[in-house]
Amino acid sequence: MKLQEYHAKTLLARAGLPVPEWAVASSPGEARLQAETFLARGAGKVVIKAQVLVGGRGKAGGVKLAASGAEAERVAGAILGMDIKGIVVRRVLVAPAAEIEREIYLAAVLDRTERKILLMGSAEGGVEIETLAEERPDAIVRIHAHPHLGLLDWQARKLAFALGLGDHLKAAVAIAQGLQRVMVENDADLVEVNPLALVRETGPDGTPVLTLQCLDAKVTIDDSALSRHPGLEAMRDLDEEDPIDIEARRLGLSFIRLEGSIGCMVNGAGLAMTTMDLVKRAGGSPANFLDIGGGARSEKVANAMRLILAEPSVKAILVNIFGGIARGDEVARGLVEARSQQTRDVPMVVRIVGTNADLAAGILADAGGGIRTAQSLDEAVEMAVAIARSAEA
Amino acid sequence: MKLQEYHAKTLLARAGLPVPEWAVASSPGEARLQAETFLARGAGKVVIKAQVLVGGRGKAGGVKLAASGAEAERVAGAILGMDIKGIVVRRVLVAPAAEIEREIYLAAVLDRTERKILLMGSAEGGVEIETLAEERPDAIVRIHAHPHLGLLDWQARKLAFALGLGDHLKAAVAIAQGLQRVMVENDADLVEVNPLALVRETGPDGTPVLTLQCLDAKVTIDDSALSRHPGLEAMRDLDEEDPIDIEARRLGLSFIRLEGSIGCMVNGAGLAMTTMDLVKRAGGSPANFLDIGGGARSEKVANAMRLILAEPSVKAILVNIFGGIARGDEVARGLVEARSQQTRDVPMVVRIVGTNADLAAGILADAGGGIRTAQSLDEAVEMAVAIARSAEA
Amino acid sequence: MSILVDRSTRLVVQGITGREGAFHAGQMQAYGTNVVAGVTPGKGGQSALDGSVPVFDTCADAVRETGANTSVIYVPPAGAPDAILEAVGAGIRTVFCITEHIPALEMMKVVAEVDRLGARLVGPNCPGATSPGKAKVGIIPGSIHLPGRVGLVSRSGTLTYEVVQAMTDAGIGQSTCVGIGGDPIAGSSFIDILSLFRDDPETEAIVLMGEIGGDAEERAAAWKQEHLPKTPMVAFIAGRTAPPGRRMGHAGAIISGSGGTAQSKIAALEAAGIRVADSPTQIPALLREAGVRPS
Amino acid sequence: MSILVDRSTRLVVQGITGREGAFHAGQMQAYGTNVVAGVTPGKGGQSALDGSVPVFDTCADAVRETGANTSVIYVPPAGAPDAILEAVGAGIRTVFCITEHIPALEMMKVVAEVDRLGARLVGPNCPGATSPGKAKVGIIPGSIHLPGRVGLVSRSGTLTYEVVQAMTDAGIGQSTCVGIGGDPIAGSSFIDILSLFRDDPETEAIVLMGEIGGDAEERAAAWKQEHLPKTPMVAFIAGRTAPPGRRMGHAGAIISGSGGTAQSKIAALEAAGIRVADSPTQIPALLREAGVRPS
Repeated sequence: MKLQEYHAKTLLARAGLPVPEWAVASSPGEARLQAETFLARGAGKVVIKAQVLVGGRGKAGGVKLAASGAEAERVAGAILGMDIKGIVVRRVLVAPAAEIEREIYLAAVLDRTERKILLMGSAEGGVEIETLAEERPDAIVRIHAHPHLGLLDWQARKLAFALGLGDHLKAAVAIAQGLQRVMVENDADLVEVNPLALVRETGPDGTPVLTLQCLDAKVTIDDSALSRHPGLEAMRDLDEEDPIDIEARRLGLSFIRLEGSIGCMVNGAGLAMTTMDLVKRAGGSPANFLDIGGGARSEKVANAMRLILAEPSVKAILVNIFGGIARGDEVARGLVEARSQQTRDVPMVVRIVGTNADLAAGILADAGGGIRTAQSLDEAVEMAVAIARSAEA
Repeated sequence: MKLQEYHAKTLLARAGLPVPEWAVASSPGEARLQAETFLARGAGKVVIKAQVLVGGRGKAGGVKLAASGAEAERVAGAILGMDIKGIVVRRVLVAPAAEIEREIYLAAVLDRTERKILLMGSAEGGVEIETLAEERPDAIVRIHAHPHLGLLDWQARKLAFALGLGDHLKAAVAIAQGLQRVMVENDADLVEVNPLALVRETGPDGTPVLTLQCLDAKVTIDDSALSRHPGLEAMRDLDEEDPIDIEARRLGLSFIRLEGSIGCMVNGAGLAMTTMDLVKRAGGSPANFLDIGGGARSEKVANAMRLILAEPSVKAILVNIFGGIARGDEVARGLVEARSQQTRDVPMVVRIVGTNADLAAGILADAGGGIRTAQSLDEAVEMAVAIARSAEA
Repeated sequence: MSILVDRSTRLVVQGITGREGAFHAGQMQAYGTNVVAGVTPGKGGQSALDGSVPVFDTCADAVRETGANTSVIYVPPAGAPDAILEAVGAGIRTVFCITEHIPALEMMKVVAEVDRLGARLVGPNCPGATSPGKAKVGIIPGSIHLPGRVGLVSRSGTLTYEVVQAMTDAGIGQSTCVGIGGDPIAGSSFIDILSLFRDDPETEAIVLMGEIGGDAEERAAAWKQEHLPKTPMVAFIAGRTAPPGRRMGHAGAIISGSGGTAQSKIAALEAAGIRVADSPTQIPALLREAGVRPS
Repeated sequence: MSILVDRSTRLVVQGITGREGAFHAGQMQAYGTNVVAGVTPGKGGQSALDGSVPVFDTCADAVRETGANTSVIYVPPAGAPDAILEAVGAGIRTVFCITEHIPALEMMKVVAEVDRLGARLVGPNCPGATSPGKAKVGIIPGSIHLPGRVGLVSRSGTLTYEVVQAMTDAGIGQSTCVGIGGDPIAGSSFIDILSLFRDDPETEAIVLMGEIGGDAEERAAAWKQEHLPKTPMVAFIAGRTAPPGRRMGHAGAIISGSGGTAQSKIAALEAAGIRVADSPTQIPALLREAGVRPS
């Protein structure tokens, strides 16, 4: 689950990391008030940033500066309601604009190959790390935290020196270790600060001082761990989600809506993707990805079927179950149950093999009309594509 | 540093372990009030326990039951002021007396050989674990916690089953893991609950229930870690300490007062003990153990000398320094400084060898009278013993 | 021979008294796997599978009393990491964890400890392994297998069954089929299993079932080219038509940026001399073309 | 030969810019130890010992630039555990930690990691090691040594010097003298060092300097009887007259209950055929009686 910038910053600030103060506004007037507060406290300008979970908001015009309350109101008005890659901006973050001396990239990510938390940094911040990784991999510093002991002091120092932050050693060490800690304490997959900036400020005695500050933050939470972090689940931005995604999650289903006409219900992500691949290959187009998971009971199957049928563009349904931990009879019972409650008559091709497939065949046979069965995957896919094609023709 | 029972129980309770409520009294009247409160809340009797850091308080009559406020006052009055192995009882703990179904021994200790935290338990509680370890070592269950991951759930379960606590699995697991956590969070060397008891209580519906409770607690803190636990340092019981020990600790010296007439100042615990051994062997008796530690500066040496001289029974002083991290010249300067401020004229035998011994010899020679020097340890010991003997004669 | 599981497997089922554990323990026993013990804390002294399998409170008891050398875990996610540590702590050297939805950072700590102890973990969120005709551990349906000389390793569960069924239907038997699971942190990688197949004289060809996300397939391709240059190998990649940036069911199946796409994986595999099938059902034909004969 | 330190030692001094680090780095260099680098975070680019030794920000830099293979740590207790981990993390295989007053539970975590990486730690709170005529690492005064064939291992610091001086005065030289430190959690035990001496053809006899508390001397005695039955060995135990239940200076020297007394240690050593001296100055005579000749 991705967190909005203002939620990510909350996690960082809670862990004691230096995040400049911020406010969140959902109306231009609110943004004006907040901007005026920051300006009154001495900020030269404020920055107003669209809060959306898709990338590229800067290029899309979702990040702007303002020098007065009136300008802030105008800018926020332009950003709120803006459509960024299909997402409508509902909130903006307002913060004092920092005088940036230097930008650094720093992130903690889960490294699947090493099976450790990887701290990745680059002395050149504000960049797309993927681009940098491809073009100049040597410009990225990589240090793996200890799986039990975390990011050791010496590792954090090594990272700091490599990023040219030797003059800010203590602060850089605290930030690097803080990112690792935020990751562990919140079961995050990713904790990214880009840019981490050396910011020019005026010290109490009027002399300029440079401090390290986290100016942006991106955090992604491990979905498998959300159940043990109710506070994070509460940060989920339901406004940005497709209502059907919310419903699928509530039902414990892994569902992704697509554009096509063939509703797919499969157990297992790999087989579900393969089923979609084969539908495309056979000239059809899948209406969704749906993995009902291992050990699905009949009720879950029925719920899954309702989700598929909620999409009017679905002209055929392809059920592909290879029983293992899932048992064919449970799935068949769910299908029959869903069928009995179904208001819309969409043809269904069912293929159930593996554990308890024989029982499933009996249940489906007893249920009678409307359910066509297939033995092989290829056969099932062809049948479904043919039905969808004739329905669309 | 050993903690009093009431402080140890505070640490356990803070960590969420089940410790029955208690109060601390320093006067019989206070004990009466507390006893009356517990009795009014439903306790059949209260237990009154002397709070002293020496063992064997039970045998010494320092633990008694009372069934009324008046009896509590009388019992507390008898215990307060009692002398237990040279320690005067200044406080008693008052707690509801538990109805004990079964007693268990459970402790977390530092195992120096395995270099891990060892959980030690015995299904027979209330016993001296040292005695049990010698007589029936098989009656003790031993499980080492993981040095990084702590006491794993399965380890705690294994311990619980081995202690016959399968019917109280969840509680026993929580307590075992709690002891390990108390140890780690407080840098303890030892966290002992003896007895951990199955206590009979009456449930809300009137039926009897058995719960696991920590009825006594002993905690020892690693002295090297006290500086990072100011809250624990504050639990030190200064009343029970020799004022000279308090002063030695303030000065950063490792000092133990003994009965003899020869004050010893040595660098290194091993050499200091050896010096004491040799003094005894030569027919003398050491007045103290004193290790000035590595890298002692002249000021520390002067302070150490003042501690030795504070003891009127000291008739001779033996300084034995083998320079390594400590430097002979620093020690010599400290001795000369102490000598110049000294009001009592006690003969001093000084042996300084090793790092900067030549510089030391020069400094001592310049200082003139009253300081005798020796080359070998045996020679220095003989000289000091001879001086002490003639002074005592 | 075969890898991971065979007739010498003495299996303890952790979570044997649960719904999944009980069902699959029965399936494994019916297949011929030597299920010697079950573990459910608090149910020690009971028995499972109609009295044929003793249940213990701890893995240590199970190992001591039955000589169990392999474990399979059907324990809910909150308890599964500890169950793995209990198994390796009791001296079990091969552990299969079927449980899904274990937080990745929990697994990170667990795999570090499993590695330190020199044990082998397959999974979590994996279907287990079958050495046809010898033993099956996990949840792969036993009926789909045929004994033979092709090793299979897969990140997917049910997709694996699909391919195994196709191979069996075509008369191509398997030495061992292993599902390593699709979770971000896994006990065994493609390369770990390929190394075992390399050392197994009975395995003459290998099928690798990959999917989008990560770079495990690319690494496996490079490893195969270096360490198994002569062994025939075919592969399949699921998710060719998956939209980028969306998580497909389990954490493994996500494409981020330019890496981890089906295209990059297929290119890497083909560059290493590995034929990549367009459909799972093509696999038997590609194996035959690579010289594999029906069993 | 010798153990732990010799002419191939390339030493990095962690904390070289501190008071103790600078002083002893000079002493070690003067003795002939090859001090190749110093480390003080934030002082990289400076130099120490009159410009003869470069200072680096990190151990990794020091190893890369100078080929350091051994480290000695003079860092205050709050930073010393991390300094040990930094050294082994940089690939250094032999680390001496001189620092005292490190919390025991910090060391518990550190030694587990040092072991996992297969490195060797001596200390903390130890005086280091000297191979006379070759190299000294730590704080043992160099002047007291004489090259020879007796190995010495000790839990004490200055007591060690006392015995070494006595041996040297008697013309009995040393192969290597090692102080393992008296802290509750130590990187190396008596037995670890005795194993090294066993494999050193130059070491013909061994001196063991023990003290009250714990059971390390008893264990060493049993080990010696089994693994080094023919090597002459003499010992000394400090603390015969120490009052029980009091901590004598460092954590190692405490007697609790009936275990760890000088009497029990002396009995165990003598039962293993090890002569125990009444005074450190008796050691040379006991060595001669055991067949050791002056160097």
